[in-house]
Amino acid sequence: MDIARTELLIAAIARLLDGCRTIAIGNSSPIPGSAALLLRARTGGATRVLMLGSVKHNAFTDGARELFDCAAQGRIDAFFLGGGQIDGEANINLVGVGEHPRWQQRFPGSFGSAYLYYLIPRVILFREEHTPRVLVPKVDFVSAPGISPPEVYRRGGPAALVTGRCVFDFDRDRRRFRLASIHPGETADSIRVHTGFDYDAPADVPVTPPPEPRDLDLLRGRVAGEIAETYPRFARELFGAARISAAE
Amino acid sequence: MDIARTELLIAAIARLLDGCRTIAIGNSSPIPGSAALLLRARTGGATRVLMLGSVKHNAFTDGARELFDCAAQGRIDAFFLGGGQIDGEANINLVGVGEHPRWQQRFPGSFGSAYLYYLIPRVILFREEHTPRVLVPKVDFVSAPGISPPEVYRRGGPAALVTGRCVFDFDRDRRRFRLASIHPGETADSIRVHTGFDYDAPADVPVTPPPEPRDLDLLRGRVAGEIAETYPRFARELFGAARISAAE
Amino acid sequence: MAYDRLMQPVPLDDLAARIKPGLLIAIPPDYSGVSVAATRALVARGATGLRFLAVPTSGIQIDILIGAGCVAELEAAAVTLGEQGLAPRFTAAIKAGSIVMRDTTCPAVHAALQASEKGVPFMPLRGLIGSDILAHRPDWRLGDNPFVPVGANRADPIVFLPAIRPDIALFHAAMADREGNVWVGRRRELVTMAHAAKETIVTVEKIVDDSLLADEASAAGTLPALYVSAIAEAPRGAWPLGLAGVYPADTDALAGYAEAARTEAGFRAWLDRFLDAPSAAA
Amino acid sequence: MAYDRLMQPVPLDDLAARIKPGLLIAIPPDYSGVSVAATRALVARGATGLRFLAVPTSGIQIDILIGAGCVAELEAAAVTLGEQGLAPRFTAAIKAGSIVMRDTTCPAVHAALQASEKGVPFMPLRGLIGSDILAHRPDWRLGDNPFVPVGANRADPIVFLPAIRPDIALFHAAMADREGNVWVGRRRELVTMAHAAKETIVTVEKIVDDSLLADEASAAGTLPALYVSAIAEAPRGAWPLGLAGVYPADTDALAGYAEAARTEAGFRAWLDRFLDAPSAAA
Repeated sequence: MDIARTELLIAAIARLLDGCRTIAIGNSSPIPGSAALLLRARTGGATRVLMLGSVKHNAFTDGARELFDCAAQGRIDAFFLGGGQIDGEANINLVGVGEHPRWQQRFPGSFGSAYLYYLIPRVILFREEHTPRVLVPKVDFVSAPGISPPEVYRRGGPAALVTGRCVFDFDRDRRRFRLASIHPGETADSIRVHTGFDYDAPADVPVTPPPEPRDLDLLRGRVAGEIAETYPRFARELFGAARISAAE
Repeated sequence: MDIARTELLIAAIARLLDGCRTIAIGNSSPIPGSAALLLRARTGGATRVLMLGSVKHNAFTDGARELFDCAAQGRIDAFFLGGGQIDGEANINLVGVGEHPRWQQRFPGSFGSAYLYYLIPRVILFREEHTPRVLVPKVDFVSAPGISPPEVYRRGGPAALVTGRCVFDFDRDRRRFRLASIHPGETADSIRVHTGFDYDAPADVPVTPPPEPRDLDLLRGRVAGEIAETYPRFARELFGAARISAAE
Repeated sequence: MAYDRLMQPVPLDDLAARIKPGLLIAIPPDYSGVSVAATRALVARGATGLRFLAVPTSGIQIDILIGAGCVAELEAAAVTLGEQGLAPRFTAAIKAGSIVMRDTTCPAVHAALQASEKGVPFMPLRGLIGSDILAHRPDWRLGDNPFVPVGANRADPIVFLPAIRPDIALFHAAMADREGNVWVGRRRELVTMAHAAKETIVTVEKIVDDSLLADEASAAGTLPALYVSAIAEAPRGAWPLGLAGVYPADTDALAGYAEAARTEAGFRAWLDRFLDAPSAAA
Repeated sequence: MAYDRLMQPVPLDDLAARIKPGLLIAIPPDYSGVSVAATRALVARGATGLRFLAVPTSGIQIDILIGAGCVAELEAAAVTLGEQGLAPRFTAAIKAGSIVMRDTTCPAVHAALQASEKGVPFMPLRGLIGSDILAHRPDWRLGDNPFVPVGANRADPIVFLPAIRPDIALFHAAMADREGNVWVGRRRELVTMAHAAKETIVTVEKIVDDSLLADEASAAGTLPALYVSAIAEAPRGAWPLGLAGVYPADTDALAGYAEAARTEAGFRAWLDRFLDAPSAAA
């Protein structure tokens, strides 16, 4: 694990969550989870984090449907989705590459994306792998569309896409991504080369800023201990066992 | 309370429940409740009783909707309904006498009748008061209809009407009640006089049989103790405090 | 502390102050944790113009509120004092035409709240067709089941109930913890009410120090703080009704109410005693 | 005894014998009480032609069943071994075309089960429109919200999902009592599964003597015996998965499975060890 890079991603995502009161985190999402816990630490607990797989940070008591019902009730401000493929209109594919039903490559499946993407105001797409294989011109299967026609009930959708190379904002009116910042070591050209879809980019692309020192302290302290409850291996690799037990 | 009469009613109702595996009992129903518990005692516990208001005989753990969901799932064989008015087509009125919305006489309301009457196979109407005021030609408000046209989804409906004077069966094809038995002290004529709707009657009407001695033993023993949990006053008046504490 | 935030209990009157004219307030049945304490605070504040949804029935709570002139509208499957008979102030108000009453049936209330819980505009429900309840509900629609098999020689009519989204769910519970999680046990209609409502405000017997979410056993019967806007402590706050597993109903006090409230004057005298000191009303 | 009847536990193999070809079996996700014990018994019996509904996802359980040739059809929102990566036998079966796979999305599974729980033919659900999931589900219907206000200048399309009624709900729980009541805690998807299914069969860590319905606290997390057809005792019956509040997942054993099942031969060798003695498979 590239520690500095992972911490950069966490800080970049936390910035995108700014102002959210309630953030839900799906399964297998240690980096978004760390970002949400960082925001919570920074707001002195005012931000609520609902993290599947956690015991301490999971208030749900009505079974597996509660996350979905809760989103439909408008109680969740932000969520994360990934994608085996993601295209330039923010469509995501969690099912397979090739053709239905005998895919060339089969992914696990759509989970709740075909619902939550419509209902949670700020959905952040997160996929570390930034290659033309993942970021494609057109997904082979739309698990959930980035954009819906006006007659379709939709309160939410894509706000941004964070990869191992950069941050894109999504412009819902233009139905396109726009390069927002590139991580240290990348260039505007290197992003263009590794991205399979077309997107907007400003003339001068800022560099994704590193975590503030205060955030880094919170991350390596309180958040390290908190995320370790749900993602012990991730926390151990990123923060080291000593930090985690000190934080706990 | 007329003890012999109440025990007769309990036995008559228990007879109508014969063969039921699962019987639900609504609120404020000590006589139907006693009848269901009698059947349960008689079947050595093979009959399941779900009695609202009871702690010991109420297995529901999913809140107030579970009775209704459970009925819709087809898990309940028998239930009881009453009526401020009941007419000859087994329509029941639990809302009011006179005209909506400022009734001459307002009853509590329809409860779940507009649902359960359609879904539970064997619904037994029970109303002790047997007068032309209650048993009317046509109810002023249909809380729930006795009969539905064929296009309406309906798995259940009225099986019988038990009053303080007699037992009627209900013939769903003929859409009419038929006098099944009269309680001791009544005659075919006295029933006709006190009934506001028309009904069929055989030439010779049997008398409602008294409880079997074995049933009376169960009723005054085990059932007395069981019903006292939910209806202490009823049980005390009917069975006496000594019997109840002996049974408990 | 693993929890997101602490929730400071508020005084009962502050809690009642959140219940404003025109709001739709969902209240539970008599056996499920009725906040008589908040009812008293509402009456003491002189609340008026409130709209209530009984989930799915109500008793002494709505009768007091109606008698005290707090209620403009009511939707309920039934209003009754149970073993104590008819609800006298409700009955009087119907005759006087002083409240708007919408009759419904228990499962329709549950289903309409579940629609809001799931964020869908409606729920289909069996039964209902041919009932005069439906005839008096222009807000309900008779629809068709779209899943009738091809070739079936008739339609399958079914009622579509619009979602009900209460502004406030109001109830009384045995306990809350310091984060605002509320123990409801198996009274899960309270959970549905809270999920469906915009806000949930609760009175509790007591605040406990240990988190109700800390172990699987207590978590199973807990409404998470996520849904809860305000909590007030109100020991014996369901009295004269009971609270499951905590105290039984005070049947003498309920009988006393039923007797007193048979007349307007009797009700007023009862109410004065009730406002003066709740237990004196017995 | 206040309870209706005692429920005698059955041997695990008798329980598995109830699961017959063609039946639709609902199974929970990896975190919610998976009966790996019953899975093993099914494989040992050589079960074939089974249809599964994952509620709403599945992992090692369905991967074993697919690898062992027990599965004809599967409906799931996802199949994954989580941190251990893709489910290898599932992935291989998709490529081989040896199972019928119906992709869905989590809330659609919950809603379709709730439809059966409520005895309605369908449930409306938001989202879904524009997803290729919908495009591949001829059993789902695009309908219209009948409650669009008069004068609104467009329709409000919404998906209608047909009710799913499993023949059997199958899961593993921490305990049952002697009447057949089963403790599920806050894993309420198990309650919905049981309500929706015709029959529920359960393996449990242990049978306890005290009734789970005897007090409010334990009753809150209990599925009543009313819904339960058969129970078998199977200590550590979720292993190598975990059971909330009882034991954690055995990540080494799960990693061992993920590694072994990457090839058909590796899976067969793992399966032989698993059938021989479950813990030897680790």
